[in-house]
Amino acid sequence: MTAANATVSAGFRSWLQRRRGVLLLAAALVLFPFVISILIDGQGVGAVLANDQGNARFLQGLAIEIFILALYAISYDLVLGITGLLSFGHAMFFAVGAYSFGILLKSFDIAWPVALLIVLVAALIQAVLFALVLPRVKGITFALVTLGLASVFWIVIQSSDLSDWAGAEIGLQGVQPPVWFLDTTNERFAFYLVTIAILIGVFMVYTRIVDSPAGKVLVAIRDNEDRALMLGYNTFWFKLLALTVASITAVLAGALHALHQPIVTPNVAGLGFTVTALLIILIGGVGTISGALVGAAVFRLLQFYLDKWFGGASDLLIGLAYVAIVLYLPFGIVGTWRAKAVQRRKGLDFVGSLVSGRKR
Amino acid sequence: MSDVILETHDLRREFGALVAVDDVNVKIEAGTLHSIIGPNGAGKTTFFNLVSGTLPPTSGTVFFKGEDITALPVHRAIHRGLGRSFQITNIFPNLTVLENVRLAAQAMGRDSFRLFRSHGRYDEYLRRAAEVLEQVGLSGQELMPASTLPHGDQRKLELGMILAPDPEVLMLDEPTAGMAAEQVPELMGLVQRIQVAGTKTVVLVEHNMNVVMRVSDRITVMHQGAVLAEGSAAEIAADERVQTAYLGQLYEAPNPEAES
Amino acid sequence: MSSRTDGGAGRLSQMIQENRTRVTVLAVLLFLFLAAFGGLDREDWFSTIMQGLSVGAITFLVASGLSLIFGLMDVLNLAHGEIFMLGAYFGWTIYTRFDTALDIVIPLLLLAAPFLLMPIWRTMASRVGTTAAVHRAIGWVLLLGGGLVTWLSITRFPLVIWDAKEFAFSPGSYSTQVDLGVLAPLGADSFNGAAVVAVIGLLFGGVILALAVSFFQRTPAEAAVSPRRMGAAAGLVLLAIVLHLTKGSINDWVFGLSTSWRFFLAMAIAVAMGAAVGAFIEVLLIRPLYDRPIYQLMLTLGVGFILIEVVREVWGRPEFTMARPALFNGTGEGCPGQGIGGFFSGCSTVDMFGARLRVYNEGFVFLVGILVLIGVTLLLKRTRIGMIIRAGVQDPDMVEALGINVRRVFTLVFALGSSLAALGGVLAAPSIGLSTGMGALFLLSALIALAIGGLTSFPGAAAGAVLVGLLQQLIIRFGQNGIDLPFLAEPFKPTPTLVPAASVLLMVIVLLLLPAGLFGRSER
Amino acid sequence: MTLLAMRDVHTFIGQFHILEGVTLDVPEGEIVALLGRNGAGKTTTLKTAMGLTPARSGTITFDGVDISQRRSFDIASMGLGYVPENRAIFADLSVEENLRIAERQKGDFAKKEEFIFDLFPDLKRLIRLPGTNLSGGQQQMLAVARALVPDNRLLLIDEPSEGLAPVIIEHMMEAIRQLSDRSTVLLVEQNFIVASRLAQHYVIVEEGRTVQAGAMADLVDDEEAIKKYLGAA
Repeated sequence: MTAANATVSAGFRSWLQRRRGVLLLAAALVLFPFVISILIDGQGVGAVLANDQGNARFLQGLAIEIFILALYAISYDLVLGITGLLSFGHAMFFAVGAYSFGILLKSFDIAWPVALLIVLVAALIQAVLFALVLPRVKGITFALVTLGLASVFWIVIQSSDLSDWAGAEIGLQGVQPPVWFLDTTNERFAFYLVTIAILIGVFMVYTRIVDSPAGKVLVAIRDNEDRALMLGYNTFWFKLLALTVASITAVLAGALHALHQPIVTPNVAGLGFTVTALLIILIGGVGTISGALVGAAVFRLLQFYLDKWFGGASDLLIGLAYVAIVLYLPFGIVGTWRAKAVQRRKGLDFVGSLVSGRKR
Repeated sequence: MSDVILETHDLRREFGALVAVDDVNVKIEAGTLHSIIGPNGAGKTTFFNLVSGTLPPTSGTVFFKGEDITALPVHRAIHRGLGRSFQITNIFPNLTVLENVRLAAQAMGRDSFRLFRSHGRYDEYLRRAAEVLEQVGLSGQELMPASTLPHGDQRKLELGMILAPDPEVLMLDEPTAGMAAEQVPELMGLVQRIQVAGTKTVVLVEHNMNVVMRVSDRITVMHQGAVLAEGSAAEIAADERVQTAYLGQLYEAPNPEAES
Repeated sequence: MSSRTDGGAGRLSQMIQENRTRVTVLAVLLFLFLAAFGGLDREDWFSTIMQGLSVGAITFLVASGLSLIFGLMDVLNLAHGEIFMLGAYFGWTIYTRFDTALDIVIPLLLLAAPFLLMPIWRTMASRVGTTAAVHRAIGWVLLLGGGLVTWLSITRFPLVIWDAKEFAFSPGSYSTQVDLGVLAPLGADSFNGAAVVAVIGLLFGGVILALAVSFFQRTPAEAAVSPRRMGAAAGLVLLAIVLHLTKGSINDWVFGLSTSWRFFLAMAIAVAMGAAVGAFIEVLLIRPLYDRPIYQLMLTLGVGFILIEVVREVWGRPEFTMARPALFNGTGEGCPGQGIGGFFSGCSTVDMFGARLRVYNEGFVFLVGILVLIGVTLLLKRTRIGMIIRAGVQDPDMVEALGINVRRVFTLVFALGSSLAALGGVLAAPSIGLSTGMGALFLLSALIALAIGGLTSFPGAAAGAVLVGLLQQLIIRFGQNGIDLPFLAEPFKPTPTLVPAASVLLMVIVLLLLPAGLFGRSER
Repeated sequence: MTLLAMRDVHTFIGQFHILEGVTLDVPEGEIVALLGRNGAGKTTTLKTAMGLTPARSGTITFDGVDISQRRSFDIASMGLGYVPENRAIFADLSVEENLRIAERQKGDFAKKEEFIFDLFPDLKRLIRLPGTNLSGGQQQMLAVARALVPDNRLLLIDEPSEGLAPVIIEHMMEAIRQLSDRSTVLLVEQNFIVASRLAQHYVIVEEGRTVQAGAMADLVDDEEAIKKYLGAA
C-alpha cells in the first residue's frame, strides 16, 4: 500500500466521520420502505422492488413529495435565510423548472438530458433576471418587484394562448417518464432512490457552500450589507451567485415535481407556493439549511394528516399554525434547538464542574 | 517632500441649500499621519464619505495615487488600498470577532467566490485575522459574537477590520468616539504604531484637538464646510483662527450666509 | 439661494433639474398613453377612459389604505386584498341575506362585551402569582375551555344561515332570487329556552376567553375599569338581547326596503366591519411584531390566507354574483339615458359622446372614488388626526414624544385603511362578482399602483391607481380590437389574462428607473 | 427638590449596550448640562428618559413617580418636553401645525403664543411655511418652541447649538435662559462654553456611564477634568 493511498483512505474516513449524520439519514431513508413493507403491509422485501400497492409504496410517494418540497425550501433558505434577500417570487423558480421540463418532454419530445440542460439554462436566465433588479431596489421594493415578476409568469402560464402546452388553468398533464429510473408510477422505488440521492447531494453541497468563503460573504451580506461593501466585496455578484444556485436547485425540484405529479397546476407559480417555502423554513428555522429538511417533513405530514382529519378546514389550520409560528417561534425547530443546545452545553458543563469539584 | 497619495480638487457637496463641503482642496502625503479636525458640523464626515466614495460629490474630483477615483464604486476603492472606518460602530454584530476580521482579510484575496471548500481551509486569512486581532489587542476574544463586546473593544475590532486587508491609506473617522478617556491614548498609540511600522498613510478625523496634536504630522482644520487652516501641529496650535473656531465660536463675526 | 429670489420660474426649472428622471418617465408615460388612445375611435377612447377610471377608483380604495398604513407604520399589509374581499362578502350578506348577518352579529356582540372589561380580568390574572410558564399554561387551558364553551353555545344559537353545499340554500341561489326580486326572510326563531342558554353560554365563553388573553399579558393592569367602559359592555349585551328579541320585525323592515337602500346599508355596515377587522388584526397580530418588520410582512401574508380559508368555510367555494341595486339597474322606456343627466335617469346605462357607459360602474363607483379621495385628503389636511398622521409618517417617535399615543393612531389608521378596502369590496361586488381570488387580484393591482406612485405617497396612490386602471382597460380594449403589428399577418390580440401582466411590467420598469416611484421621496 | 432622577440606567439599542450605568439628578428649576464626548451616550440618555429607547434596567423617576417602564407619550404627558438632536421638524407640516401638534389640551398654543413669538420672533413671520423650507437655525427655534407649547415642567434639549452660526447660538442661549424661568432643563451640549454659561450643574458621561457630576462653577476651574473628558478646551 502506498502512502498516497493511505492518505486518500484516511481522508475518506474523516469525510465519513464528518458526514456521519447525513449518511445515516440517507441509509435510514433507503431502508424505510422495506421496514414499512415488512412491518405494516406484511409483505416482503420483494414487494418494494416489484412496486406493489400498499403502505410502503404510498409512503414512498409522500416521502418523495417531502424531498421535493425540501429541495425547494432549501433553495429559498439560501436566498432569504443565508443571504437575507426578501424575494416573494421564489415560486417562479420552481414553476419554471416544472413547466419547462414537463413541456419539453411532453410537447417537444426531446431527450431528457438535453431537456434538463435547457431547463438549467432557463434557471440561469431567471436568476440573472432577478439579479438585474437587485442593484436598484432593496428590501420591500425588491419583494414587490420579485412578486411582480413571478405574477407575470403565473398569469402567462395560465393564459389560453399557451393552453396547448401549459394546459391553462387546469395545468400541465400527461408528462411521460423519459427513462425507467424517473418513472414514479412503475418504478417508484428507483425514483425514490433518485430523489434521495439528489436531496442528500444538494444538502451536502449547500452545507459546504454555507461554510465556504463565498458562503461566509453571503452571511455577512445578510448581517450588514453596507459593511460588506465597505470591506471591498462587490455584493451584487454574491447575491447573483446565491440566486443562481437557488434557481438551479429549485428548477431541479420543479423538474422532479413534473415527473412525480400527474398534473402540474399553475398554483406552483403563485404567491401561495412562495408562502409554502416561507412556512417550511419558518418551521425548520430560517438560515439553518437543515431546517428546510425538517420543515418540509413537518409541513407535508401536517398538511397530509390535517387534510385527512379535518378535510376542508385543513388549510385554515395550516394558516393558523403559520401565524402562530411567526408570532411565537421565530427561530423554528432547528434554530430553537441550536439556541437551546448552547444552554444545554452550559448546563452540562455546570453539572460536570459540580461533579468534578473543579472551579470554572 | 514625499509623494502625494491622496488629493482632492475643489471637492463640494450640497444637501439642498446647505453646503456641507465647500470646495475643499487637500493633499495628503504618503506615509504621514494627517488629521482633519473641526468642531461638530464642520463637514468632516461628509468630506470622508466623498473621498471614500460612499457619497457622490456635487462637483470636484478625488485622486488616489494619481488616479481619478471620484466615480469609483466603494468596493473598488478598497481594493486599490483605501480602507476606512465609520464614526458609528459598523461591524457584523451577529458574527464572531474572528469572522469579522477574517471576512475583511478574505476580501483582498481571490478566493471569495470559492464555493466548495470549507473557509477553514484557506488558513492564510485565518492567520492574518489572528495576527490583526493580536495587533489590536483582541486576542482571546475571537469566538465572542461581535455585538457582545464592550464599546471600546468594538472600536478596536473595527480598526482590525480596516487593517486586515493591509491598505495603503487608512481613513479613520473619530476612532475614539465614545471611548473612555483612559482608553484613548492606547488606541492612538495603536494608530501611531500602525503608521510608523509600515509605509502606511493614516487620515484621521477628530473633533477633539488634544487627541491629534501629539500624533499628527499634519493637520487640516475644517470649519463650516471649508478648510480653515492647514499645517503642522505647532502651526495649528498657534493659529488664531483655529482657536476662535474651536473655542470662541461665539465671538466670531456674525455670518448669516452660513445659515440659509 | 438664488432660486429663492428668482421666484416661480427659477424654482420650476430647478425642480425639473432635480427630478430629471422623474419628469422624463412621466412624459414618456403620457406620450405612450396619448399614442395608445390616438389609435382608438372616439367612442372607444371615451368609454375606455371611463372604465379605466372606474377600475382605478376601486384600485385606489385598496391602494389608499395600503399607502396610509405603510407610510405611518412601515407595515406592508399583504392581507389588505383579503380585507377588500371580506368587504365584498360582508356587503353581499347584508344586502342579500340580512337576516343571517343580523343573526351572526348578535353572538359576536355577546362575545365582545367581556373584552371591554379587560382591566378586571388582568387584575384577576395578576393575582394568580406563579411563574410565567404556569401563567401561560393556565392561559392555554382557559383558551381551549373558552373556545369549547363558545363553540357549544354558538351551535345552540338559532342561526338562520345558508348551506353552501346545498344548491337551493346556497349563496348563489339567493343571489339569483334577489335578481328576480323574490327573496324574503327565512323566518327567525322566536325567543326560546335554547336561546337563553346560548346567550348565557356566549357571555360566559367571552369572559373565559378574555381571561385567557389576560393570562398571556405579563404587565399588570394599570387602570381600573372606567364607568364608561362598564356602560359600554352592558350596552353591548343589552343591544344583543334587544336585537335578538326584535329581529323578526327588523328583518321584515329591511327586506321591505328597496334594493338601493339595502345597498347603501350594506356599504355602511361593511365599512364599519372592515374597520373592526382592521383594528382587530392590528392590535392582536401586528402590534407584537413592531420590532420584527420582516416577520410582520410574513404574518400579514398568513393572515390573508386565513381570511381566504375563513371565507371558503363560511360562504362556500363557488363564485357568485351580487345584484346591482335598483337605482342603477333601470331598463325600458327612456333608457339608456342621454348625456350627463342620463346618470340620474335611473337607467342602467347612459349614452355619452357616442359611447355606452354603465351608470353603476362608470358613474357611481367613480363618484365614490372621487369622494373618498376628497374626504381622505381633507381628513389629512384639515383635521388634527390628519396632522398627526402626516407627522407620524415622517417621525412616529417624535410624535409619541409630544405626548400622543401613536399606537392608538396606528390602530386607527389600520382600521381606516381596512374600512376603505372593505368599501372597495362592496363597490366592486356588483360589477365583478364575489370570489376568494378577488383579493389577491386587487392587492396586486394596488401594490403596483403604490409602487408606481411611491409607496408612502397618498396622492401617488391615487395617480398610480388611475394609471393602472387606464392601462388595464386600454389593453382589454386593444385585445378586442387587435393591434396591427408589423411582420404579423393577423392583428395581435392580447388575451385578458395578460392584462395584469402588463401592469406588472409597467411597475417593474418604473421601479427600475425610479426606485422610489413617481411621487415618492427617495431617501438620501 | 429633584425633578428627574436616573439610577444606574442600562439601555440597549438592538444588540448594542449603549448605556452601562447612567446616574443623574436634575434639581427642579435649574439647568443641568449633560457633557461627554461624541458617542458617549448623551443622546441615548435623553431618549431613555423620554422612553424612546426604554431602559432595560435601573430606575428613572420623574417627580417621584417611576417612569422607567412607561410609554413615551405617557411620560410626555406628565410634563416632559423633548427637543431632539436632529430637531425632527415635521417637513410636511407648516410651522403653525408643527406647533399645534404639540398641544396636549385645546388652546395650549393660544395661551403660549405670545411667549413663544417673543422668544422667537422669526417664527411668527414664517408661520405658514412648510417645515422643510426652514433654515437650520429656524428649525432649531421651532423645535424648542414646540416643546414650549404645552406646560412642560422639564425640557430635554439635545445639542441646541450644533451646526448653528454664532449669532444664532447667542440667540438660542438667550432663549434657553428665558425659558428656564418657567421650566427645568436638561441640556446636552458639545460646546463647553455654551454649556458652562447656561447651566448651574453638570453631569459627564463616558462609555455610557456617569463619571463625574457637580456644580458647573467647580468644573470650569477643573481643567484636568475638562481635558480628560471633554477634549478640546
